[in-house]
Amino acid sequence: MKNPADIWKGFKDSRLFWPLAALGIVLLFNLIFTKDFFVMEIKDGHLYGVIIDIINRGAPLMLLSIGMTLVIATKGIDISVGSVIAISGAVAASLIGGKLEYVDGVQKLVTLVPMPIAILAALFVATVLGAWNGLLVARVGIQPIVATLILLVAGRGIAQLITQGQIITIYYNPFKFIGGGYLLGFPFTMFIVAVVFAATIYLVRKTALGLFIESIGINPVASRFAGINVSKYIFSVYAFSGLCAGIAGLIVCSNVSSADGNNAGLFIELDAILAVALGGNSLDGGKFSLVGSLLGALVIQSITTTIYATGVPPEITLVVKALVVILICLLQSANFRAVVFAKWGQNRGIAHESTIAK
Amino acid sequence: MKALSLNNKYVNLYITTLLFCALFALGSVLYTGFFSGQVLLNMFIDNAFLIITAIGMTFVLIIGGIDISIGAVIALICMLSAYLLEVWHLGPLVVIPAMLIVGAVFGLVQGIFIHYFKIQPFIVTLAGMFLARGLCYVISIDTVLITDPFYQFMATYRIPLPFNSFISVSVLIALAAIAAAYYILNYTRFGRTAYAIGGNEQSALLMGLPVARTKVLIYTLNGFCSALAGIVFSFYMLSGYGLHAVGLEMDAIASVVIGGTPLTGGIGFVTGTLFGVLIQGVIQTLIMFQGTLSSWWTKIAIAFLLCVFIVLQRLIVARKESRKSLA
Amino acid sequence: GASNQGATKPTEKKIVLGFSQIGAESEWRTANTESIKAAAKEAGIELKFSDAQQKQENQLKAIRSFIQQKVDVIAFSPVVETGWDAVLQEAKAAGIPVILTDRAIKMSNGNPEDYYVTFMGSDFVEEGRRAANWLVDFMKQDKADVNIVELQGTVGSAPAIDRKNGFEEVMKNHPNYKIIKSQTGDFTRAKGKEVMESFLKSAKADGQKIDVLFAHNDDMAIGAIQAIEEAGLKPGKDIIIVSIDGVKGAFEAMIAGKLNATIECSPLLGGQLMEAVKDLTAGKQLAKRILTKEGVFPADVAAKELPSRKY
Amino acid sequence: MTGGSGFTFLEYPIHHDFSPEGKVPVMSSILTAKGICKYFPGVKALQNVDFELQAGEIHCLMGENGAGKSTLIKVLTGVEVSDAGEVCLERKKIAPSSPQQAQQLGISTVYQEVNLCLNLSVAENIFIGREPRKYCGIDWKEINRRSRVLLANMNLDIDVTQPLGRYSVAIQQMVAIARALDISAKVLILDEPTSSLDATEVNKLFEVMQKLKQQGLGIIFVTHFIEQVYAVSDRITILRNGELVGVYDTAALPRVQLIAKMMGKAFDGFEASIKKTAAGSEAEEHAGFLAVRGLGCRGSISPFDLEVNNGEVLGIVGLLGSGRTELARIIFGIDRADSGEVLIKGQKVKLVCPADAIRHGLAYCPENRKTEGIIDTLSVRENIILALQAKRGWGKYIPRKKQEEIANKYVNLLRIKTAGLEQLVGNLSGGNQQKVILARWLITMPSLLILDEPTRGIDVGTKAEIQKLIRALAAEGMAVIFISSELDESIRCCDRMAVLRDRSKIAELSGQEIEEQVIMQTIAGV
Ligand SMILES: Nc1ncnc2c1ncn2[C@@H]1O[C@H](COP(=O)(O)OP(=O)(O)OP(=O)(O)O)[C@@H](O)[C@H]1O
Ligand SMILES: Nc1ncnc2c1ncn2[C@@H]1O[C@H](COP(=O)(O)OP(=O)(O)OP(=O)(O)O)[C@@H](O)[C@H]1O
Ligand SMILES: [Mg+2]
Ligand SMILES: [Mg+2]
Repeated sequence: MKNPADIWKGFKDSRLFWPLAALGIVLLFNLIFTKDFFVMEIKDGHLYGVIIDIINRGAPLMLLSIGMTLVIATKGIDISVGSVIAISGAVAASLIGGKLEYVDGVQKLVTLVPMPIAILAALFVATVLGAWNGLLVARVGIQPIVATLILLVAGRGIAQLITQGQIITIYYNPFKFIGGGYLLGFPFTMFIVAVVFAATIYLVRKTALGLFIESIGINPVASRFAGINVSKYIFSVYAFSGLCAGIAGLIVCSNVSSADGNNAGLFIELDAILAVALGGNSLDGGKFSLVGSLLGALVIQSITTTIYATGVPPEITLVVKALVVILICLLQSANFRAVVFAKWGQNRGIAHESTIAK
Repeated sequence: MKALSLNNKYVNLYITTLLFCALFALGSVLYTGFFSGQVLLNMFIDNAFLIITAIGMTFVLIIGGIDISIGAVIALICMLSAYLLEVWHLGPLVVIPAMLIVGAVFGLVQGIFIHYFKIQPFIVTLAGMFLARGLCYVISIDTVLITDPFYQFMATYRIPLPFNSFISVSVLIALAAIAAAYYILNYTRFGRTAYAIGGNEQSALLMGLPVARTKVLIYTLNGFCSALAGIVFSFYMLSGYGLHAVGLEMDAIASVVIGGTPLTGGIGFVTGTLFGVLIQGVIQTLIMFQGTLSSWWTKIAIAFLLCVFIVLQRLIVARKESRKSLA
Repeated sequence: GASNQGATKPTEKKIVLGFSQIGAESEWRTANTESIKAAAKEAGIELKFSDAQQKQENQLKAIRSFIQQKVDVIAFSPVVETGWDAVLQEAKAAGIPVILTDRAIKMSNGNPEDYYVTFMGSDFVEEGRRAANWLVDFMKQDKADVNIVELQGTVGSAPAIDRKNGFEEVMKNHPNYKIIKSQTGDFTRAKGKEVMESFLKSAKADGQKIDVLFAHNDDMAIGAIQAIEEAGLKPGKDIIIVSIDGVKGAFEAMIAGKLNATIECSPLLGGQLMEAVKDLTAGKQLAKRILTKEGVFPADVAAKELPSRKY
Repeated sequence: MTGGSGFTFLEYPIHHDFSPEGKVPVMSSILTAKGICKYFPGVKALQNVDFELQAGEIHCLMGENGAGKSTLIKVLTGVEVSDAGEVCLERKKIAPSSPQQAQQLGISTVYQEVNLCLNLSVAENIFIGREPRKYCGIDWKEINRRSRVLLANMNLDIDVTQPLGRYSVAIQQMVAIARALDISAKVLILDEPTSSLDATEVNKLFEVMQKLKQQGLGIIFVTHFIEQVYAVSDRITILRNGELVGVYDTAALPRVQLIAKMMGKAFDGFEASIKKTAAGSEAEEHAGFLAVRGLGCRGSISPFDLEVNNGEVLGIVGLLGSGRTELARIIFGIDRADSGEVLIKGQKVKLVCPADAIRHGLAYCPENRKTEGIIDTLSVRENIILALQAKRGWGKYIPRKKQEEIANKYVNLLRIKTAGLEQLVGNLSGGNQQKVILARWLITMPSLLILDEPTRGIDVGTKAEIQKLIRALAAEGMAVIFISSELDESIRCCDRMAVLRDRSKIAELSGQEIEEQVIMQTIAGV
């Protein structure tokens, strides 16, 4: 059992192998082609470097992918997260207020509402919005993609309504800590992601929540018959996704010290879904891996950063991104590997023609 | 009993139609000039491309798949047509068939990835979307004007109808596409196999149906529809531009779903899809006639109307269904 | 009329203006909308406002619906130059004059000028030129090579293309100015910051020094300023920054000494537009091109200007 | 066909070609398989199995749950690709790579689970893939007409334009059979087609099978009902643990031996082992657990009264579609009742969803395991503990060790054949899936256990065990509602019976009345 070959095989068959491999390949590419990609230095008492940037910029995406993983595990989808990001940021910013005041040439820190309250309010609003999605999906029985489409459209309107279409700049410095601060030399966002991730893992793996969510995603009817309160869990999962988006919204907002109702989190839902899929999760629900999704988010952020670092012209960044995604997906596809590396995969089942004529 | 049960299959469709009429009536009461044939026809003229691409999407949703690349494919087709017409000076007789082939091949490749490599449709088409839009920018980041006389003719020619109203050629193309799709879905084995696959792919396979071929062909057909929509869109816009049709896939998906085709597959109506598009058209028209909403209120109002509509539809259907079991 | 407000007699039918706005993708655009709405109210013109959510399709629909509603004048800010042939022909056939704001159009057949009465608004290419000219002027004592990084707007969008072209047009005559890196920041602070972070690191890895940042709008510049500070450099000193638009935030940054100049691109054309509408309905001939009044604001005038900024 | 190693212990002489006289029925092998091996991770589903089917015979394929019957059928019809061995149809080597190809070659199959499309109409399910056409499209009128005829031949009169999903599993099964029968083929394969049919339907099916046999078709028939084997089959092939046991002439193989060969050990008979522990006296002292007054729902079941006592097994009998499943569902809170009330231990309760019912000590093992039972991509362990966990709520997670303990216990008790506790349930054989669901409910230790066709697709040996278990549970004081299409089984297990006809309860039988003749008469209403 302790045979290294066995361990390798077990690892290779595990769900996390290919997401890890994808991340490895992207990083390896950078090791070879991008100068100083892995260089880290200490600046102002904290770590500074490309890798730190990836973690920092990837934090909102990682948070979204955690919530999205659970939603997708129930056979749902949440395309409203980008709008929730915008709303959460807008709420926080408008509560904290946007006024630059100097007293004797020193900037005065003003808030309309104490920051903790503003943060809680933003998270509360985000959770309520998630719950609204949950209500439409679980109680009214609307298709998830359409139910969340409503909030995708309305949400951005609401965010703009809150900001009156302006970018609200936050001059209150402590707020900057959330998205731009450092703790023990590491970005604070890393700790936020770690806490949310650990809490979620605990909830789904150390309680029966994970089992119920997976079961609902695979066969909702049978789950109901087994005594699981299906709509309750579906509802909660959307609310949780809203909360995750809310936290992500605070990070995005704090990082640039401003709330932009128009552009914050624009199209990020696609990246979040992509992250979940690149993490080896099925978009048809069922078994899920949170670590995988986190890896998926890191892969996406690494690709983005790599594109910037290698100076790909903006006109062709999309093409490059498309090709990389296709490549990673192909690598993850067992069927593709079976075709290309014929000997690696074993042919089984309907989709295969060959073998029998030996 | 029988008459009722026949109705049941189309409950969703009837309700969609009814609610459409209600919305239209609401507009007519509220705003002067709303109640006119041309307002209705404009919904067709302005949404011809959406109707066509939504038809392709209907097929894809029926087999339980999804395609989010269509907006980008439409942009690519426009850009490519413009480029071939204006820079290579090819004639429309060459360009239009070539574009249809490009679209179909694009769909075919996506279908192969989805079926044979078992990559999830959402992801394949997401990559397809990046690729198609990226290719637009590779061709040109600026807009390319189409000056070809045939395209201009198609863009500006108005087929006169009685009562001083008119439609464009694109509307005819869209209507023809609906008729063709209706025929394919209801009267060909290919169409029926699509429903079977959506119902249960494994079962369809065990029933001896050509699952692989049908699935790949459906994505090809969808690519073809996107290309056709792209051509109609280039008649509409007379230009190629990388930012054309951004987010169109969501409009198309919403139209199809509103029209009674769920994302879970196995059920679907093209006529429903038509009404799904028109519902969105009427919502937009309502807001345009209203004419005082700020940008954000516009968004909120669109979403609100959509929400009211979907919830109503859902509740009525749910009630009908429960009543059915009582009958 | 003599005095605008008093002149509208109750019996006289109110002028109806249909205006199709691109959307609310930035605060600049919002200021533009506000200006038009306020001006219409003040001028006693009934405004039919339609927001296209950044989609040309929606603008076409809006213009069609204006024709259906038989408005007196149609005005719109085209999302792109092309694609207006059919709808403008319909407007012409219906006898409704059209005013363009922000951007000119191209037509595949015939002269576009036949289809609109006037075009008012800023000239994006000129803004790019002004940014470049200001920079060359500001750096004139510097004869050595100047390394510029550029934060572009959304790929394919009109301001991004035009501002880039205008900037490069001037720079052609100054071979010692080099654009060493250029990437899109999607006109947003967040992306501007992210891309700038990357620029700083890769420039360092390549052993280059960034002297100047040219951002296609102020927001990206504001985002980039944060990235520069986090990298331990002084924005405005170690790296000269010039951007376009002239939003409030840019003035604040200039006061703090972090931004060197902003090129105004004024969204406040409401008054001019209403003027034109009135002249039009009064049967006056309009100039084919009406320019908005805009300036260049270097950092030293920022403190004085800030209080008067409306957006 | 020269005797390979696998043929040495064949006890039945194989006829080659036809006899010179030409009068004796022509016996020629139509489908042969040689040396078939099929391995799944951790499971040897088939090992060097030979099989031979002759034209004009009905050939039973027998074996315990998980013996490899369905897998063999899947290999024959191209659903699974074998790891070794070859398949010949009429002496020509074939390698069907998909069911479609198998169908084109003339092999028509009904797979074990109903593999039809529930969203399509009944008629379409029968004809899809070979629709009659008119002008240039599908001729819907013709399809509906012909399906009506086909189903009428099987005594089924239903609206063929309705989606198939509206109907019960039994009906779905018959539609699947109708489809297979209508495909004019050389070989017909039926994998447990009768698992939820009752006697009348089965007889009808057998008539049709005999007719096809006369026409020279080769028919492979899989069932766990020993009676049915002897009623129709000519020969029997027995599999055990993926290996071939032998091929026998049905007439020459006594039942006891058949079972012994399937199980690999002597079987002490099932009739004797089940003794109704307390048919009369003891049961009286048990209190009534559940009482139902006038519960009903328009269109699904008319109001009925029902009482179930602790320690008693109450059978529900009736014909196909008589509303047995509906009765169970309404009690369990799956369907909402529009009249009546439910009393548990004399207390009025409202059961609006299964979770409520479970909280009150009810359990319901549904009839359709594929759509309502298994969670197919979860493991055996997870499937087994699911209901118990749901009952405890999400917070009180059963520790992994404990889960394994419980699951192991029931895997052994019900003899669930699985490669391990972490095997996905979807990979188990049909019968074993059924056992997993049974286990799921048994471990919740309910006060009232509702079993709807609990032994569907379960082999003889285990069936007897399960029946014993049910009696034992009742003896311990559990109340049981037992629904089964197999009358024998009901008679064996039940203390009391409620009889349904046309969706209403028409009678209750107990004591001496529980006897085949009486029940049949009550059902028929004579
Ligand atoms: N896809 C699969 N993956 C793993 N194991 C499988 C798979 N399919 C079948 N098996 C295993 O192969 C064995 C044979 O299964 P099969 O379905 O052929 O049994 P069966 O004889 O039809 O039983 P039953 O009477 O219960 O239907 C079982 O142990 C089963 O667990
Ligand atoms: N012979 C039939 N004719 C018409 N409809 C039927 C018939 N049999 C069943 N049905 C339909 O199937 C549905 C399910 O019936 P139900 O499951 O209650 O029957 P059941 O008594 O449990 O029989 P079984 O489980 O043996 O099929 C019913 O709602 C009914 O619509
Ligand atoms: Mg089986
Ligand atoms: Mg039943």
